[in-house]
Amino acid sequence: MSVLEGKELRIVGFLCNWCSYGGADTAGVGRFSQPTDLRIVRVPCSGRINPLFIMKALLSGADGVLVSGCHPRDCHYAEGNYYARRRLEVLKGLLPTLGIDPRRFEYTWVSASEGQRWQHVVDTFTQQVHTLGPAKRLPDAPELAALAARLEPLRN
Amino acid sequence: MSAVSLGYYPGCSGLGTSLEYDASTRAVCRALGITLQDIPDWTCCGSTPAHTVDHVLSSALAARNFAQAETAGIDDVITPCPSCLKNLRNALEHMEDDLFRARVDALTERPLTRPHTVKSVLQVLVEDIGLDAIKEKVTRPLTGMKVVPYYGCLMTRPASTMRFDSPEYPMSMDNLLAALGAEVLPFPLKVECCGASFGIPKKEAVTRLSGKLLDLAAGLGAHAVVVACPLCQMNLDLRQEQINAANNTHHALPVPYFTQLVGYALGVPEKELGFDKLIMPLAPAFTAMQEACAKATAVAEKKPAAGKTEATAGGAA
Amino acid sequence: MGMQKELQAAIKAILPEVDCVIGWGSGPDPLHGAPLFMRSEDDANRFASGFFAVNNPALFLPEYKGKKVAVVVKGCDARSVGQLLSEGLIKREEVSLIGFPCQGVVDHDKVAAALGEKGEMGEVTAVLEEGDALVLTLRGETVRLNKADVTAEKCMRCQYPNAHIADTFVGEKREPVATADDFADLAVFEAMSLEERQAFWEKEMSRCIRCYACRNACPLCVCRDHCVATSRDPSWLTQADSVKDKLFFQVIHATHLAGRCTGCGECQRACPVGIPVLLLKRSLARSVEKLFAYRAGIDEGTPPLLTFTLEEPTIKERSW
Amino acid sequence: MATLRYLPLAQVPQWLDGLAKSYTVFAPAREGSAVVYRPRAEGSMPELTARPTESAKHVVFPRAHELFSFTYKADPAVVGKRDLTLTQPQDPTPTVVFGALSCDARGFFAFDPVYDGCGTKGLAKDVYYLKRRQNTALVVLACRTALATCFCNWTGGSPASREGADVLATLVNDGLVMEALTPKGEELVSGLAEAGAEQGAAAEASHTAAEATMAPVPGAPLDPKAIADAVLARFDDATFWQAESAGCLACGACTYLCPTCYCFNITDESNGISGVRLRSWDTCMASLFTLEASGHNPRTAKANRLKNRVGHKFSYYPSLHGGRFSCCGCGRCIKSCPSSVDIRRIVQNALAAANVKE
Amino acid sequence: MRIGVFICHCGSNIGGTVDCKSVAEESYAFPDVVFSTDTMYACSEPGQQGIIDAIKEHNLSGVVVASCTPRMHEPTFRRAVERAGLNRYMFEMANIREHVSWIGKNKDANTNKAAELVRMAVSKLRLNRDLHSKSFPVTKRVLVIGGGVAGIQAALDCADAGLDVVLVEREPSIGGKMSKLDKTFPTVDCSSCILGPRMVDVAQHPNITLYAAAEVESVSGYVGNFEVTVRKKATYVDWDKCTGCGLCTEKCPSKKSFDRFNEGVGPTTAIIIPFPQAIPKKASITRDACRQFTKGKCGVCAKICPTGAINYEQQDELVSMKVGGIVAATGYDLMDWTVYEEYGAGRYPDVITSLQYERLLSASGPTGGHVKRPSDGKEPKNVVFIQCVGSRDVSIGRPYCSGFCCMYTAKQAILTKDHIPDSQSFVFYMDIRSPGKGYDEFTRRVQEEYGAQYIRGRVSLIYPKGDKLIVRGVDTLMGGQQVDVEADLVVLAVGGEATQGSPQLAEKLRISYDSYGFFMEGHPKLKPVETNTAGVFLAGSCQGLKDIPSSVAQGSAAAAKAIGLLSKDMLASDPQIAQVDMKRCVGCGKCIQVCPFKAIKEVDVRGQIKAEVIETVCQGCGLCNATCPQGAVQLSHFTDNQILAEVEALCRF
Repeated sequence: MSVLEGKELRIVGFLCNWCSYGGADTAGVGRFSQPTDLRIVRVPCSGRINPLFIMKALLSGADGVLVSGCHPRDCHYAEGNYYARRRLEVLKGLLPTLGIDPRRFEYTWVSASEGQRWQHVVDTFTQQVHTLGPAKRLPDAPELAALAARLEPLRN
Repeated sequence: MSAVSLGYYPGCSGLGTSLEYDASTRAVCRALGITLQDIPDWTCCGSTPAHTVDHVLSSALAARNFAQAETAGIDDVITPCPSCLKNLRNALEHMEDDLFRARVDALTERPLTRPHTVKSVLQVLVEDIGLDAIKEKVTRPLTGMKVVPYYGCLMTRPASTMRFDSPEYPMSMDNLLAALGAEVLPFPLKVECCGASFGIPKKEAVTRLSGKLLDLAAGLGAHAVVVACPLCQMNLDLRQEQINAANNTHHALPVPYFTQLVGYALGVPEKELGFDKLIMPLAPAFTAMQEACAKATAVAEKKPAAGKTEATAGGAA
Repeated sequence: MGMQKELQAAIKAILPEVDCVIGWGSGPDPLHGAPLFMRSEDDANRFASGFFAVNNPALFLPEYKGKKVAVVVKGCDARSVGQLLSEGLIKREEVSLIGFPCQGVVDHDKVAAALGEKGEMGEVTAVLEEGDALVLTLRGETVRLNKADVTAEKCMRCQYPNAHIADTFVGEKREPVATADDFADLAVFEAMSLEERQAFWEKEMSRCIRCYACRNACPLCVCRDHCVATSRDPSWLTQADSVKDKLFFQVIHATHLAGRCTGCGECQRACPVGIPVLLLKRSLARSVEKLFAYRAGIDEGTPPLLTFTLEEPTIKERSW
Repeated sequence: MATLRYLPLAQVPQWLDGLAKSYTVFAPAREGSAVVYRPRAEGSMPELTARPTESAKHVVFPRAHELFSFTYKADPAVVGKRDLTLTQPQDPTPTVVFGALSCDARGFFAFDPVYDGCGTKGLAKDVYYLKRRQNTALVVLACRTALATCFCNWTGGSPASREGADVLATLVNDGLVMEALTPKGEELVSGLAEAGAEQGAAAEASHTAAEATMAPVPGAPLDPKAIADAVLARFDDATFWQAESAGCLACGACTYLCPTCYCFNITDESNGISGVRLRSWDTCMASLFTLEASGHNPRTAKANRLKNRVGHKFSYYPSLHGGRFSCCGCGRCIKSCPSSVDIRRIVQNALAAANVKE
Repeated sequence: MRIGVFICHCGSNIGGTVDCKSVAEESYAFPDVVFSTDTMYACSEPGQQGIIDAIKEHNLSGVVVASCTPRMHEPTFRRAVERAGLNRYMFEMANIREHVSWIGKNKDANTNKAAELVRMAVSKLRLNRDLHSKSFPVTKRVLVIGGGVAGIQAALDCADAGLDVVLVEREPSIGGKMSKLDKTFPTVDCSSCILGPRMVDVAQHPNITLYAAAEVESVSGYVGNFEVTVRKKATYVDWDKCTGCGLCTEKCPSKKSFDRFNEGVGPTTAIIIPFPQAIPKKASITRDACRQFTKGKCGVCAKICPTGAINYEQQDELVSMKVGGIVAATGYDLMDWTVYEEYGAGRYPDVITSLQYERLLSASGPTGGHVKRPSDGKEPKNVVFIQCVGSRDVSIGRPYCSGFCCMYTAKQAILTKDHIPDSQSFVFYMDIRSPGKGYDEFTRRVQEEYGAQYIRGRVSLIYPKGDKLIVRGVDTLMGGQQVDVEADLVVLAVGGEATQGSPQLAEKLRISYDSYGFFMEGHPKLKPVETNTAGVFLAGSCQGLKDIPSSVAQGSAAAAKAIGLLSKDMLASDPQIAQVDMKRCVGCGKCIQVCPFKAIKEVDVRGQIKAEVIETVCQGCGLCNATCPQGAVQLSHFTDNQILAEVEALCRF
């Protein structure tokens, strides 16, 4: 029930506090309407984003993951986004080997003033993920899968 | 630049009011080693009358011409007329949107299968052939002829579509004419409106707007107003008498196409350039040019130290 | 064999200077070698190089930090040593390397497959190397195998058979088998669709027993006892017997090795249930080579993911 | 001796399909380069030539065993009140392992005393284990040869040992001679045709031939007490264990493939309001195995951990459980060790050291 | 843990498109939540009291508020939970306004999303721990970058408050744009009369160290203790010896140097004192124009200087210092208006900028205050002003209003009439924007009393006709009629842009800037002079174009912030920093390698190498955390487990 069945897909965003989270706020202040699929996890810096967070999300059932940080040269911590750029690019290259469509993961740079750009990014990425449809999920352990089934009625 | 082969779209005026533009374009291209291949069974570009009514329909007309070009194996097209150019480009731009393209495709028999480009003759001469290459081939320089280049409103605008030269103060035709040897006068109104669209419904707009152009050109002492657009040419040339009458002026400024002057300078015989189609005769311009030349030569001869001045002006029409 | 004697001589020569010399000895059956830690001439006499000297002795070096040790290295082992050095995980002055021209090592899975119905590897009682052939005795019969058919994949694409860093090099350097890595193995894998690849991992990982031999056999896994695989803080994995957790561990291992893995293949060899875990690291190595022109263990400098440049000409950032 | 029955090889899949109607059937399957016990796919022929890489213990003692699941549900009536619901997992279904090895069957003897109240009255019994143990029948496939890593004879076993098996199956020519050893076993094979006398003889001959391929026990006759003492005698000999563990990677392959290793960890895996309590395999070769809540760890070095593994199997366990080793000599720990650590050699070196010093 | 959840309606801001009540109900089922409610304005006094009361009544140990962005009210609510006795870090926010109610149209989807964001926040909060700040000493010195009117104000205010001030100015003199102005609106008083004394105050203040002809080379460190290096550019004049007598400028034979101070209206000498009131009043040599440098021989100034101050060998000099706070007041430049081809793109000498016109009007300018047009030195009669040149023009990427042009154009029209009584001014404008004390009255006066003719419309073309310029525009109030005005002089009210080098300085200061190069304030309303980098403040037009009163006000505001910051002897560090689990650290050194702040060092713990975080240096970026393979370094408040909990709260359902 969490995901609006058939309408929303599960998209997780990791945003740096200083630029992109601010950009998403700016988009909100500007009332730039966006699809509702995205859920944002706030982190201090894109350099904080361990690529494994993205893998964790993708392997745990996310249909898409979006990372956004400060533009190169603008990092609040001077260098975090440079490391992020390398690590995320390498991660993107690994996804096809795991059988995951690399279009399910994107990273980009949005500054705190770029509300409109943030809207565009969210629009574009959400559309991209919807084009791909729901991701195939890896099976949980049988006991966890059974648990999930048993708990289903409790959630409503 | 070696031999170039391009698709050619003459546009409707090329068959009627601007026969001389079409003829001189073909002649110039021939002289410069550009092979023009006419788009087979070309039709209206979808310009003014169509695009004010329906963008899809207008683009479909343009798209049909590209589809026709494909049948002849043509991808890259040139056209002399800036209005045609604008609409052909517009159509290609619009069709980058899949939805729009689908609506166009629904109207045409043959959807486009390949990417296309379209350029103006002016752009090809200036950018692809190059001024140096043209200069090298000049056999009859226009030394002494004072000209003002008049680009018209469309040649460089809208800037995002035409992507050619400065939208407000272009210099490409200035430079081209200078390369032919002419004395190019700075013409601040080079992209001002001539009133073309009002030619039928509001003639007084034409006489006012075009009149201002002619006044300034004459005021600058130009021998000719050189144009690149069939509509401009028609207003300034065909209607010059009407303008004179309305404004109480007495202009007799020839309004040749730039291709005609390029052709002349390259040594193309006048009859291939359609000089006779111009209402305001070009001959006085050549006369003025020769007089200026003669004067210059005389001055030069009086000053032996100045060395030899080249004066190889040819005959006038 | 000449090489064996020469190496033994080199080992004996260095023994007095070091705490021990790490190399190879014989294993529980004729097809298996085992790591050997030599402290005496007697130990050195048990040294056995050659086709069955598969283990990567670089694995043990960090354990000996603070002591001086010598290590006999194949070309691939030397790459691991090179990477450990460039990351400062071992000290150059504490390690002495004895290199030799490696002729390739065995792949036991290939031997097992080649034997097929003829018997199991554990039934082999004797092995003789005759030129390009291996002559095995089992169930009282002899079986000839073509060495090339049972050589490890990494050797088939080996660019560095001669230890590129060696304090002592025994024998003549040999020509490498390949001049560049064409990642042909990945091409084979990538012939599968994305869905098939996902199904592939699902199937392969389902038999993982989470013994972490892959991790512990990796010379560059530095976390050792503190791996996130089993820690609860941070808690990246559950203890559930799920493909998701098992595959995720492989992703963790691979990403931790991105730009560091030298492709020695020990992870895959160590896997008791034969899961092709090297593939993920190969994929990353290809990306790293393409993006940063970096080959771990060979190229000098900081591993690419621990540094950056202001402009990244090879990274085409997406134009949104 | 019970009636011998005969099952032509060609009919094995069909017979197993029949069993699958009343049992969950596990059988060896080849996957990649490994042979593992899998819930059998209908109609498939089990792998009968190569011996399984892993033991069959996970059938009775799953790698991660759900003990129960739990849910906290908010009570809307009382602020802050949570109702905890515990749910027991379903009882295990009757299960058959077809193609277990005799060492696998004997391996459970190391489990039984531990999970059955340590054989001592009044100590808790582990119902999770016992239910599965009782519900599982083992069809043992007699080994026809010994491998270089086999040493079941050290622990009182043999390639065709009947100990712990419910049925002993012996491959002869193109069929299996089946010998039911327990009522559970009898139930499985009762429908099969009786074996002929020559088939019985062939089975017997196979057993003898297999026995002949076993390497003899070193310093025969076997003296478990001497081994236990020799291993214990090395308890304080750090140098000994450092040398023995030098090549060890400290991974868990040996313990997880071992039919007798029974150690576990318990974790709650929860997400939000609900979760499961899991009992999962643990390995004494891992550092975390002995990490205490205080942060202290008595076994940080792999030498200590290897000492525990060998000591436990050959000394400490026997001292608690009637002298029996917690090792069945299957040799999987040697065969699959990435570093070829050989537990036999460690024991022998301990014996040798004992002889030298005494 | 006992968690309380508060769902804020924010009036109808959230409540309008999110069913807050049902989000609160759903939240009650989340783990460890023992209390949940919806509230109209969580940030209001009763809203905060409600949270405090609930903490006490239900013995809550953690609080989640779902409302606006944490960038807005996180500090507010942290203080509230602190007042109730909780540690301020036992608090999480779910942003259901900017990220939900304001951007999503579907109420069901919004409500669902809001509940999920609350679940994420609850999941993270369950792993939050009490965090405590450490304190560290501060350096009581302020760096002010830029010596325009805003920087001067900030420097003087800080210095008067007793702080040491270092003022760095790029040009050879302070004064900025204001020093170039003839008069100021709306009082039409003399610019240099009001600015001059302030400049002198700067020079004479014992607490101010002035570096003119200098730029900030690098900045490192952190709030309270920045390390700054300033590059003093070579002026080829030893300023310790120069007395500012001006003899050199009189004798300099190179007289065709571009006059920066006078905006290129007339040339100047190669060695200059920019203007008579310059502070410091010292000469400097323009290298490119100086014959000694271009031709290798001259040396007139060296010969003539009475104090021997000329030094052709002088090199740039780097000066390092420690400061506690930084005020950026770098101002603006006029945009390059020559992109406007229709205005001649610089081809017509009598089309000039407003700042050039100021110099023509100024009594201390090159024409001595006589308005003479550049082409022929004639006094213009018809002066046309064109507003919004480079402002409010999307077509050249300048959509913003420069804010001050309407006013200075009006002022210039008045001054034109004052200087040339028989002149006529025409002003082409888009809108007259004159909000400010006495501003609108001023723009009326110029029309009503001074007869300036205001034409509402844009100019499409300027072209020369004889010695006149024809300005063609449209009069939109006359039915869109085309108007041609014959002008003798055209003055373009050129808009401003962030001064050259702004992005580079922002990068050094680690502050953000917008796409036009203006520095980003911490919050558009509530933190107008603060930045997101603690200890760095903004004053004047570098933050966005503004007029003199606003610049001065901001200078004082920034100074107040800096004074407030440095009024304490010790600062509290942010406890959201990295921490090393010594037991799990294997000493591989990867964290040390990547730390941008050198905040991690190697330590020897009983013979083993371990990493240790220097608490006051760590800025909490978490790069080390993402780098450490075994996760032995964890960023407090953003630990792996906390982020994983958020991910799992989203994905495992």
